[in-house]
Amino acid sequence: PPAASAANDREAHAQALQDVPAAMRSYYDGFWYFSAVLPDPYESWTPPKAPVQFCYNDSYQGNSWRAAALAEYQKLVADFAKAGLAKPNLIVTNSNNNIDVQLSQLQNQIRQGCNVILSIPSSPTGLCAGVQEAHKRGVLFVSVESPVFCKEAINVDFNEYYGGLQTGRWLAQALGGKGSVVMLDGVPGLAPTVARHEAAMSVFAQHPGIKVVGTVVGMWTPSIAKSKMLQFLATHPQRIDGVWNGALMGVAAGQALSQSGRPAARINGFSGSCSFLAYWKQNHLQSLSLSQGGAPALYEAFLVAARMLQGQKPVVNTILYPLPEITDANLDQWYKPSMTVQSNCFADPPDGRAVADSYFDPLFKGGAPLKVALQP
Amino acid sequence: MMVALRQRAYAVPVLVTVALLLAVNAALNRSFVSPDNWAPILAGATPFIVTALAQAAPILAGGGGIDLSVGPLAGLVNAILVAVLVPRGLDGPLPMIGAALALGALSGLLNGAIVCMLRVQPIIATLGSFLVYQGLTLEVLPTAGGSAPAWLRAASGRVGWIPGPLLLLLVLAAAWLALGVTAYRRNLLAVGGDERAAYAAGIDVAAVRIIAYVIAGMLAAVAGLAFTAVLGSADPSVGVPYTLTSVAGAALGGLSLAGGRGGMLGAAAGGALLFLVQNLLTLAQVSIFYLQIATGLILLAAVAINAVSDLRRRRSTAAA
Amino acid sequence: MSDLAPMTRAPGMDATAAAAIPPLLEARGLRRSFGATIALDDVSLGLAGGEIHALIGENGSGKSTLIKMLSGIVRPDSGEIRCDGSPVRFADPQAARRAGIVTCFQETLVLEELSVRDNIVLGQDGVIRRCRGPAAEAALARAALAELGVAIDLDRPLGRLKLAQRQLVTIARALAGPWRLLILDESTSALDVEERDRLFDALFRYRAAGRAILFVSHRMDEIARIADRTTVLRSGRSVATLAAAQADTPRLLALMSGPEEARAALGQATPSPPTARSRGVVLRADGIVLRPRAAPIALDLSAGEILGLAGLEGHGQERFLDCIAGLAAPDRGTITGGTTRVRSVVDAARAGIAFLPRDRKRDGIFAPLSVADNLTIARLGRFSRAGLIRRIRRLEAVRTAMARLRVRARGPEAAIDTLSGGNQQKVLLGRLLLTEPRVLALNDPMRGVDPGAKHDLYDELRALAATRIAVLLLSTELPELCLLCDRVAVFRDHAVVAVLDRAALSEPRLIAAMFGHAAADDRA
Amino acid sequence: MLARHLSRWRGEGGGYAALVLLASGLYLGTAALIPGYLSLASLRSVLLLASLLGIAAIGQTLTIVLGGLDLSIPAVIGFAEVTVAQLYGQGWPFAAAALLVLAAALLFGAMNGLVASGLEVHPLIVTLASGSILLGAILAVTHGQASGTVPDWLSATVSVVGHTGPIPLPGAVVAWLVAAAGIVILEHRSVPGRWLYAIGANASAARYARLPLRRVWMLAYAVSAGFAALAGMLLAGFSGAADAEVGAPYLFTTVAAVVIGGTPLSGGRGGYGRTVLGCLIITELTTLLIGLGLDQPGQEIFLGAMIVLLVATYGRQTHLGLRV
Ligand SMILES: Nc1ncnc2c1ncn2[C@@H]1O[C@H](COP(=O)(O)OP(=O)(O)OP(=O)(O)O)[C@@H](O)[C@H]1O
Ligand SMILES: Nc1ncnc2c1ncn2[C@@H]1O[C@H](COP(=O)(O)OP(=O)(O)OP(=O)(O)O)[C@@H](O)[C@H]1O
Ligand SMILES: [Mg+2]
Ligand SMILES: [Mg+2]
Repeated sequence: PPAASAANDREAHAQALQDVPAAMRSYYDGFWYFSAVLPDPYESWTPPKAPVQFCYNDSYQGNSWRAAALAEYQKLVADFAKAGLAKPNLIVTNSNNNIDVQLSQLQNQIRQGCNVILSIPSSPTGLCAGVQEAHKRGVLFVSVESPVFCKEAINVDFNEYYGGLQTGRWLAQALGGKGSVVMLDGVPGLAPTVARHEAAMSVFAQHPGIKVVGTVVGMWTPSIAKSKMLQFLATHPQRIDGVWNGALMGVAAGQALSQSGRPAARINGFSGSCSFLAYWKQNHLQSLSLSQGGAPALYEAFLVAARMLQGQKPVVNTILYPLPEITDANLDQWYKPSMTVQSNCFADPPDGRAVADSYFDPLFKGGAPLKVALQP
Repeated sequence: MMVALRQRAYAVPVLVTVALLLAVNAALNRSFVSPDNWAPILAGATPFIVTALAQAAPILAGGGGIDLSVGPLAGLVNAILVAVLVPRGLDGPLPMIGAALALGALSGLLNGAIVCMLRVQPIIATLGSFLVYQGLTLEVLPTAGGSAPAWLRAASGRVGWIPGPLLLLLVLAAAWLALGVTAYRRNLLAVGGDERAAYAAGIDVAAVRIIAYVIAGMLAAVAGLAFTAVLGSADPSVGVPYTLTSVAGAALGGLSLAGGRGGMLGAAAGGALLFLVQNLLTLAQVSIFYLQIATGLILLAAVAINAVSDLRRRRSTAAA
Repeated sequence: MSDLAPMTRAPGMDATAAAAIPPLLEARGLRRSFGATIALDDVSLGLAGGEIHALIGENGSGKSTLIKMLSGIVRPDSGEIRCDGSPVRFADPQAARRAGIVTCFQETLVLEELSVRDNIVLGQDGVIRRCRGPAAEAALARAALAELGVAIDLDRPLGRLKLAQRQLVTIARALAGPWRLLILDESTSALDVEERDRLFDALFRYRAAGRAILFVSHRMDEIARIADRTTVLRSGRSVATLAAAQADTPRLLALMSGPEEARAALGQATPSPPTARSRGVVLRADGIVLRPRAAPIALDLSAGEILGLAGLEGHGQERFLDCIAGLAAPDRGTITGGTTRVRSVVDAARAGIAFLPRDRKRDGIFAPLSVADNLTIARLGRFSRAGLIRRIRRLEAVRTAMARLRVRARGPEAAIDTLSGGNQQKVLLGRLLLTEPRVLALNDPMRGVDPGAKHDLYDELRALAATRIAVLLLSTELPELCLLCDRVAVFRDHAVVAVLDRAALSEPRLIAAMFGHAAADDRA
Repeated sequence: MLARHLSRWRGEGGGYAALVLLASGLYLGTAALIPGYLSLASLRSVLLLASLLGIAAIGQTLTIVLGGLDLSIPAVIGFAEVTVAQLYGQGWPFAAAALLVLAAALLFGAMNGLVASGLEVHPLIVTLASGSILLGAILAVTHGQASGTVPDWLSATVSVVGHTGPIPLPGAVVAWLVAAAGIVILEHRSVPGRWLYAIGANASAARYARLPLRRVWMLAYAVSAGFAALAGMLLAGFSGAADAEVGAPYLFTTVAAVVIGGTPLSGGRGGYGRTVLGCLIITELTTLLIGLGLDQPGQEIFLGAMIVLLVATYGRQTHLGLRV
């Protein structure tokens, strides 16, 4: 079901989408399952003078994805500082997934004089009080790969729903439109889990031959995914033809199947983790993965913020882009021999970007071009 | 008067620590003390304080008393308010506060009955409700969303000239003081101190304990209301982390986890302490990689101070 | 004060009138088992207003279980309890209390964190409803304590009180509400003679006022002194109820344990043969000052000697014993065991001093563990190789110890808490002996032990002394001190005011010394 | 003789017999409900998952018998998993990495025991704090970028299809059963084992009996951390990835396994034999709920209700009246 707040804003959503160039609207497909696209809240915002204070309001720092994102941010700010555009210090907070703490940290950052806050909120709604305050005080708030429902924020993301469609379509096609599929979900209650799942389900619903035999909640954690998958297989003797993987759990699913003595099934990747690529390569699988590394995610969000600092205005509050696809054909461009099944990295796009910088041009109006050429 | 002071002696270390942290916070960031910021700061501290208060009641009641369901219950209340009541137009203060408190009381009654009537160990009984509430929350609210009514959101700011969260804390303090006039608080400490002695003296141990769980449930529900006010929406993952912080807060507040010693003042201070530590570490821009270490160390230091002062107190008792 | 009014209907009723109406409380055919243990088999008992009714029996004969039944704590499996002639079922202690039955249980059940006042008024209120304000509560508590002739600071937390004071507080708690029947389960065991006499005075007053008292004690002298009637329990059965005239001690002992063992128990009346004191000093306390301005204490203990420590509660004898055991440090002075200077528990262990704490349940036994574990826990190294216990060896040692100490238990594997108090005490003594001590420091070891078991323990102590073990025996029972000790040091105001040796030892002299009379001439 | 053995099978936390009955009943009941569950593959899956939980729960049992609790187990698991994978990935010999991890864990655990017994602070709070410090330290060292590899034989040890010599069970399961037997024997027959029970039963009496309280506390928590580290290393082989949070699911499940086994939190009673059955019961129960096709909320609701119901049927505390 659509998120409650998105439903309220459905009309506004449809209205705002009119401002998105028609050719790019497919990347916004089904996004209202997740959140609403709204007009640019920073329409009348005057960018602060350089040097700008950049801040990072993070919700967790315990994995390599987040670490890569932070490192990318630090590098970009350093580049900006060298050009005299930013203060050299990046103010960083981490709330350990406690949304109340993150909110108070956000409010603190506003008080500390941050001009641009990039944030990965642990809840799409929990920061809204702070986001409103930021907006009121002329602070630019940009969410990174976790859009918030608040009208006052700029969201930069790939479309989770669109990612679910991409992977779901591949799996349906790889199975020839028939067979039994297990859904392997991330953390329940989080919007990306729901959006990805719903999108993939909507694809499978179009294939009468595909039977979804169950959902396993793997929490985006390999050890949990493998345990749950083993328990699932222990109680489901029927043949499993495909596993739809909602990110990070593909290897766990494959190992669980083979260790339970089951024939191999088709499994998609979602995030382009090195681990999955190595597994893919070693076992000569046929698969498809998206690439969703932390560094590119932060780069795209920073790029949007940088454009806005130059006075460019986004056409809507939510900037979405498609994720690059890793396929059997281009796997070798992504895979590196150093990757192993135990690797904990993400395969970054060869040029460090999810999409070409020019992808965003149609989504912005006015303003000046960037003063420095950004390099991821 | 002296007795009243002595009864609160257990809370002195934590109160001193809180005062110290307030001073450091204020020194690091002037705006911390500006009246404009009282409401948001208090709003941030409220969930910590209220959940620690909730945890305090079953801990004081002894017999291994603990309520692991405090966090998930607060989350469930948040979900039910926003995803069930608001869409049905029941978004006035009366239905929302009433429903939250009723839910909390019901949960406490259940937990209490399982502990006292079925005689299941509290940690396992409330682990059961922990899981059940977590599941129910997802059932009610599959993903974050919704919005709280305007009056509730406004309450996290100012009510008249007084910060809403402060008003809430004052109401809770008044309620606890009122309980002190009745026999309940003494009964609670007696049951927690030695359940056999309390039972033999004719105290209805089960009733006292069940009420402690009801208090915990209702305070957890109040925390749920507070989340809703601060977040302005509902989020199924918001409550769970507060179970551990509530236990930590109560322990920091000088409550004996064996029961029978301590009180709500300490628990509130313990909760505030946890908030201030996080706030301080953020303000001080402690590298995020060291944040968790610092939190753990401060926690250890605080309990150590408590323990040492407590050992000293007990030594002097023994010598007398 | 009005709260202390009796609930009796006809105060001052005489005995013949009492016989005509149903007894205040009556138990008929009570039975109760705990798992395999039958605690009560068939117990009947009648309690009338205006009488002090004694209940005696060996350890484990079911006295406390019966009392818990009358107080609403344990439910009978069968049988019935009648109150004023009509059957009652007390759901909980509160219900018994409402019927006018108040109880001091064998264990001193107090709340250490609460004040004396709170401890005394405990249980009078509802779960939430509070009957009186703080001032009225204080008045009530003060009045209840005054009944016992004591004044304790009402704001003091109980944790700061000595065992005897705690015991008095629990009695005051029982007296504080309206009541008709007062049950005292070994409540005198922690009191000294003075406190006990004041309690007895109060009991006599209550008897005169027509209230009933059920009194449990293992001290036959107390029974003889105050009981109007005595009921004897044996193995969970009530075997007889005797009026004071018929209840001479030999007869009671015979009823308690069967004639055979009673004779043995009476045998204790022969005092220990005097020990030669020339066999070498094993423990020397020199210039010990227990608190500022108290006179220094000098005592020597010879191998094979039994030295008694006596005194009114709180006069320093207990602290002295703690100092010997290395648990406390004196203000000044030295304690030397053999050649070791004792400053800590570790020193005491090295000096071969073994200590038996007073509170068996709190500081002695390991409750669900077996007799074997309880006996050997402090010396497991003796029965183990490479950290692994050699079971056969240990079992042999346990069997030997159990036989020697005459421990009555289902076997070495029986859980210690299924044993009677006296037998638990024997196990604890056995634990100390396994450490092969040179000095035994015993804090009131016979507390709550029945006469038969006491007799066993007396024999054991004498046998130990004969093997050159020196014994320091702190006791509140004067006959025991007279019976066992070679010498008794009497404490008053944290100093030794008299050391009575065998020849000078008698109860009147002990009492005189304890109260500070005759101090001068008896000082050693 | 027989009677004595039978009487050991009863007991306060519910009889062993009830537990065995429940564990096997759950297995057969699930098999009746779900065709195919009776296969060797399914049994091995359940045993493997139970063994991971079981190894993590060894320390939880010992510390609970001692009258404490160890909430740092998840952190130690995460620490061991990340460290061993990282070091091995950097080219250390596996044995060296494992020994280092084990030594660090033992030291960490001993510190827990020392602080908790020295300050007389409830171990719940001590281990909560120390766990947070340990997890923080991993973050500080790896900057969130932990990665590494494990040797193939380690993965085989925790692979459902793994064999241990001729035994058709993965090494982790065999190791668990051996460790369980060892622990049960040591609980009853070793000197520190009996001290553990005595101190848990009555700390005050233990002090008077001059038992080495502090050493036993340190030992119990060191052993706890040691086995948590072992579980962490096995999890490194199991999941492949290095993830400091990998221990998170073992926070409450280890406590639940102990209590479902009938070991009361008050200390001095119960033992690891019960926990073994508790682990089997929990694993079977969660498998059953997955097998029934319940969604995640449904699984949580049922699991919570079942835990309470189970403990309420056989693991009830005695009536207060019988403890006065
Ligand atoms: N809660 C209980 N569980 C198991 N056995 C019990 C329980 N209470 C009492 N018993 C057993 O019942 C018997 C009677 O015990 P009780 O305490 O009534 O004896 P007693 O006459 O008061 O002994 P003492 O003189 O030592 O106080 C004993 O064997 C005792 O071990
Ligand atoms: N007040 C009491 N004093 C002593 N023992 C009690 C008391 N109340 C109950 N018990 C004992 O505790 C055990 C369980 O009692 P209780 O009736 O409360 O349990 P229950 O399982 O709820 O019973 P039921 O299933 O019949 O409702 C019984 O052995 C009973 O004798
Ligand atoms: Mg019942
Ligand atoms: Mg008794």
